Amino acid sequence: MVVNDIGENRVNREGLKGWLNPTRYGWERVSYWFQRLTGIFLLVYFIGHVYETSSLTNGIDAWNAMLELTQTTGGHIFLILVIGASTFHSANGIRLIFVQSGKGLGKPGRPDYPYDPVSLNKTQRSGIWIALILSAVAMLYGANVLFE
Amino acid sequence: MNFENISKKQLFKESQIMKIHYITGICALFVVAIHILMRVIMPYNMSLEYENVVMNYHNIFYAILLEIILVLIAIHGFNGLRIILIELRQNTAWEKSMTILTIIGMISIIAYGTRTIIIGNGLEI
Amino acid sequence: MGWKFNMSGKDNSGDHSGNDNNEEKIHKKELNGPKKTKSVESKSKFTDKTITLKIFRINQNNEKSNSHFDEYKVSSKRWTTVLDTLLDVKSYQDHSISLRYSCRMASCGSCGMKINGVPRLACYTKISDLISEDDPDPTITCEPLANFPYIKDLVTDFSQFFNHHRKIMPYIQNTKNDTIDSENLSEYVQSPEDLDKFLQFSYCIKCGLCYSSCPTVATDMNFPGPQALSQAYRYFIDTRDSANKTRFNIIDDRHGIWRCHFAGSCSHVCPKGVDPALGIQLLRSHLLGFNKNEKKIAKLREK
Amino acid sequence: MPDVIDHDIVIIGSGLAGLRAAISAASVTNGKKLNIGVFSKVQVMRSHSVSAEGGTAAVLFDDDGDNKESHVYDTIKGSDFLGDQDVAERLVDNIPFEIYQLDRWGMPWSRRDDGRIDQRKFGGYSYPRATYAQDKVGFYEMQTLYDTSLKYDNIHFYNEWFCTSILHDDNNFQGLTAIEMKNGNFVKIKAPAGIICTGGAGRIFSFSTYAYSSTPDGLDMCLRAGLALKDMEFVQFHPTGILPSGILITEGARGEGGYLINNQNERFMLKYAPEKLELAPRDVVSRSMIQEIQAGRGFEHESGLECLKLDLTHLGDEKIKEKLAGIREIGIKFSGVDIVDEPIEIRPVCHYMMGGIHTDIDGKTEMNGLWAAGEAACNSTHGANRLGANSTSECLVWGRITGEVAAKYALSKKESSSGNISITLNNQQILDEEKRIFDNIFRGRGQVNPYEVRKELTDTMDAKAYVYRDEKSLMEGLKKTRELKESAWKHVDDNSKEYNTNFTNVMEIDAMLRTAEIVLMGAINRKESRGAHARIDFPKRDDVNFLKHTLAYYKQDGPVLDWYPVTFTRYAPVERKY
Ligand SMILES: Cc1cc2nc3c(=O)[nH]c(=O)nc-3n(C[C@H](O)[C@H](O)[C@H](O)COP(=O)(O)OP(=O)(O)OC[C@H]3O[C@@H](n4cnc5c(N)ncnc54)[C@H](O)[C@@H]3O)c2cc1C
Ligand code: HEM
Ligand code: SF4
Ligand code: F3S
Ligand code: FES
Repeated sequence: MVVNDIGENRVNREGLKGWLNPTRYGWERVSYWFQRLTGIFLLVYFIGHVYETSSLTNGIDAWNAMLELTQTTGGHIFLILVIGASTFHSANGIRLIFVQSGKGLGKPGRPDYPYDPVSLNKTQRSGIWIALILSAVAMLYGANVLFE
Repeated sequence: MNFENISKKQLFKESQIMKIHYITGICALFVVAIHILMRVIMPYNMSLEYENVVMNYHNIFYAILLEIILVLIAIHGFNGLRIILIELRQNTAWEKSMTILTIIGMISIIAYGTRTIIIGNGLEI
Repeated sequence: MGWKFNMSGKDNSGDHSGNDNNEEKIHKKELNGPKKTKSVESKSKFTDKTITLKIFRINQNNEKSNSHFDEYKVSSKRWTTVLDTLLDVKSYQDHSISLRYSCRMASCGSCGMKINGVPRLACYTKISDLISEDDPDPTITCEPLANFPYIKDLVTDFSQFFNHHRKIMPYIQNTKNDTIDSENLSEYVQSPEDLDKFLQFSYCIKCGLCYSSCPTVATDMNFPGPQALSQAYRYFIDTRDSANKTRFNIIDDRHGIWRCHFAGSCSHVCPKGVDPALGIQLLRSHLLGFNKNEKKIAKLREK
Repeated sequence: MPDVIDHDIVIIGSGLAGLRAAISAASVTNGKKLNIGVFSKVQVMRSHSVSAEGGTAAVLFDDDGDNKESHVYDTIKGSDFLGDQDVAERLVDNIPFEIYQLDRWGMPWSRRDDGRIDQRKFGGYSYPRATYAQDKVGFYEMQTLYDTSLKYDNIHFYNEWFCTSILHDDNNFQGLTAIEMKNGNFVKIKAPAGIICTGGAGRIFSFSTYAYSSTPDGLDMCLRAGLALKDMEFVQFHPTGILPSGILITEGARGEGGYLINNQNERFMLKYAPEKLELAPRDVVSRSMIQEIQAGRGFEHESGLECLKLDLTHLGDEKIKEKLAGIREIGIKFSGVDIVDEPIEIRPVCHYMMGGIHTDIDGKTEMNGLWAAGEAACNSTHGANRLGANSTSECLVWGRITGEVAAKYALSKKESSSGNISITLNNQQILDEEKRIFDNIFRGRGQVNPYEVRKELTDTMDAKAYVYRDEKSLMEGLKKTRELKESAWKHVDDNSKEYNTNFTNVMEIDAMLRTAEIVLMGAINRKESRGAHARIDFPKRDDVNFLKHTLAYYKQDGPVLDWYPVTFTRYAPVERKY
């Protein structure tokens, strides 16, 4: 882990465990976590997908052999996850692009007790929920197409 | 203190990189949407048949579309990976190697995918 | 309001409505009548309780594996805060516990620690809010803030955190009016609206709770963290400051503002409603060139 | 870290006064920058000053009829004519500059609609004069000064260094000894000039608005170095501290129009100060409150203490949230009362020490090369009773003055020794100090729990030296304090070096016992009622015998008291009426 001049015994960074644990600090943290995981997952799928389609260049037999490998129940379930992940990642990604450019966040004002951070407002929370619901719907639709 | 900014010389400013990241993300959304819609014009299984796939590759517009998707997502995805990686450790060696690694990844996946597209475009049915 | 008070303070006539700003009515306030009051929280709800306090013990010069939890039993009342119980333990059970504290009114930022796993101010967290009434053996766990190096027990090292703060140039830079001479005393003309734009962010007490909760800080020690970045915004948006470029150059870095992914945890734990996440995103919007004409540099008042 | 640290100026304490002094010293140059060290036993922004709430008094609106003369007179009348009048004039003259200076540095002063700095009413003033920033004035001032001080690369902060003694050669300041709390090292600091800004000592009382760090170790350091403490018997009790913690409800709450009420629901201040009502000076209001309580018109708080209530409900939601948001938060959080809906229970509470290290009008102590500023110093601005909002003013004004004067002194020293001031420290002093803190305290023995001693001491002070005092109870208090001092409490159970707060606490208690003794002795000695010092057995002010300051020196076998004259310029003492 990160060790600089402070010495091993004193290091107290949460490290990878910190960002891998989404259970504290509310929904924004969950969305952050999901965005990362889906991003990595999609990248892995993307690399795999480019490799998968490249079998095309080796003729119809190679292509069909690849199809046999991927178009199984397991493969379909994997694909459904990809659909879900990409829907969430895109929907939430668009929300993130907006908020990270300062749109839809609300205005700073005089803080009033009990403090309610405007950045964690209803719009944001519903954005996260919409992304989650959309991805669920997309997964259902995908399942419908794949397993018809 | 091991604190000063490690990265002084950069080809792009981080804000430029992130703008690219956002733009590739949004554009990818549209092109991928088209790409997926192609899967559902005809029944899913049929769309995967060798002939149909190669037919698609013969369509020059579709081939270009695929190339665009390839580039956009490779840039977006590998930059995403870079972000995650450079957040993990802070020293010049690590950051340099991660940047190079992701760039190599990006280029090779683009190259490999482009090869498929070019060959696919030339395949006889 | 006039300076002299109305002498008819005992006047019983007129009705009293709690939310009335009208000066006339204030003076006619009914003083002898019965008052209807509503409590914020029911006062009799919490009965005195004995709780178990688990405190993390460590010493920077010993091996990490020597760290452990010590348990103490303390009693608590309705208003008892975690800090009160900690000091109680320190005074009467174990003098060797180290912790920081000073103001005990949530304005100095000393007493940040992880209480039951979440970063909070010990003096601002009441025992009665943490435990449920029917828990037979309520336990409260205190650990040092994560992401700050250990020193001893609950005390952590803030030097890196303060350095990040210093690095973003947290002061007004205004080449025109930096100096002041005693001849020409006057202030900047700043409307209450302009003030409201940064007031919220300047309420940061540098307690480090946000720094401790942020997932990027958890791995990236060059990331300035929510506190420093929101302070950058606080000085950036202040109409008296004109150092936009300089500050942008500092934060637009590989480990700068872009390493905030809007995880929101900072705003979630901030005890003072600073909402650092908001500040960071707004700062980013200026960096990106949206909201360009939102800021005008203030002028000095003409005498 | 070397064993000896060199600086041109050392500043002890990083509250308002300390920071202001640091900045002002840092900007004095003759081409070369001075090397300034700021030592504080807490991190900079944890100093007690962040708790100040209500305002900073200054005359800003001359055009609206306010004037400096009136501010001077209010201050002197507030001080019950024990304040030095030239000092008060200096304060009033200089403070507007500080207000505008802070504005240039980014202070979020609350504004009027036309963009000018706003002011509110405060107790004892003839005009609204308290410049405010919501109700967190001290906090914002600290932040502004701290952030601004980061601009200077010649200011070095030593966070969490506990200073233990002053090193001197006869009557010349030479430096300090301190303990670096992080690792427990004992370090010597050399400097030709020093400024003491260690703040008030209010933690010698239990029921107190002060931060836990406000203990008299700074005062005690000076006392041990042979300097005098002045007017220590004058302790201000603020009318409105909440129960049971003693956290302050700012005077600004009454400045904005709050009422004090008793259990008959009467606004009882009508009886005691018919003109200024709740906005009479604090000593007057506190005494009235105790009289009400003693007449049986108080409420009983759950904790058993008797109290009165502060009613703000008529101010309305809007105004409270705009101007008193912090108070509302404190009420809800620490008292369980939302001031918007309900009156809040309050009681007079120890709030300010008018006394401190004896200094002249420039803040210079009796030792060459040593200055004092802020609450730790007593340059006699406040006399027998401080007006609200005048303390932050004092910290700012004398922070700047002492910083400047000390910097010039250091520069001249540097010049006369061609850049290299060589100070030879007195080894005996250092050995003595090491012996005092390590042999006597750190490795001390005893069965009595020092925290128990602290509790008993502070409870004694609460009981015996509160708003009203008399010979008998003061004597009892003194006896008890001496008993505690003699008991076998001086020992430290925690034997680790790193961040040993047990050790620092015991050192603080040591200082508290000595200072408490001086407070009590001064109070016994002053057989009159003046300002915050109200004797039941001597209810009248006695200008013939006691219109003078108390000085206390510490000699081998205890404190020795002396007198010191008050400076008058224009105003002769008259009876105080509000
Ligand atoms: C609750 C409250 C509200 C107030 N509100 C107002 C107000 O509205 N208006 C007003 O004018 N005044 C107000 N005051 C008074 C005012 O805040 C104080 O008088 C003022 O802040 C004192 O500042 P200072 O710089 O002298 O000391 P402090 O801020 O107390 O700083 C003391 C410094 O000395 C350091 N120190 C102490 N001992 C040592 C040691 N042995 N070694 C090293 N460092 C040491 C401490 O760490 C600290 O940094 C208020 C006071 C209280 C308690
Ligand atoms: C289709 C539309 C897409 C949009 C709108 C989008 C948007 C985003 C955004 C805004 C981020 C930045 C998150 C942040 O800074 O916190 C991001 C991160 C990321 N994206 Fe995408 N993305 C899309 C598609 C993809 C695809 C297809 C992949 C896979 C190849 C991908 C991989 C990643 C990765 C790896 C990250 C890094 C995660 C992180 O920084 O937290 N994205 N995306
Ligand atoms: S932003 Fe909030 S949580 Fe972070 S340091 Fe400031 S006050 Fe503490
Ligand atoms: S928690 Fe961290 S990632 Fe951003 S929104 Fe807050 S700084
Ligand atoms: S003790 Fe000051 S914030 Fe808790």
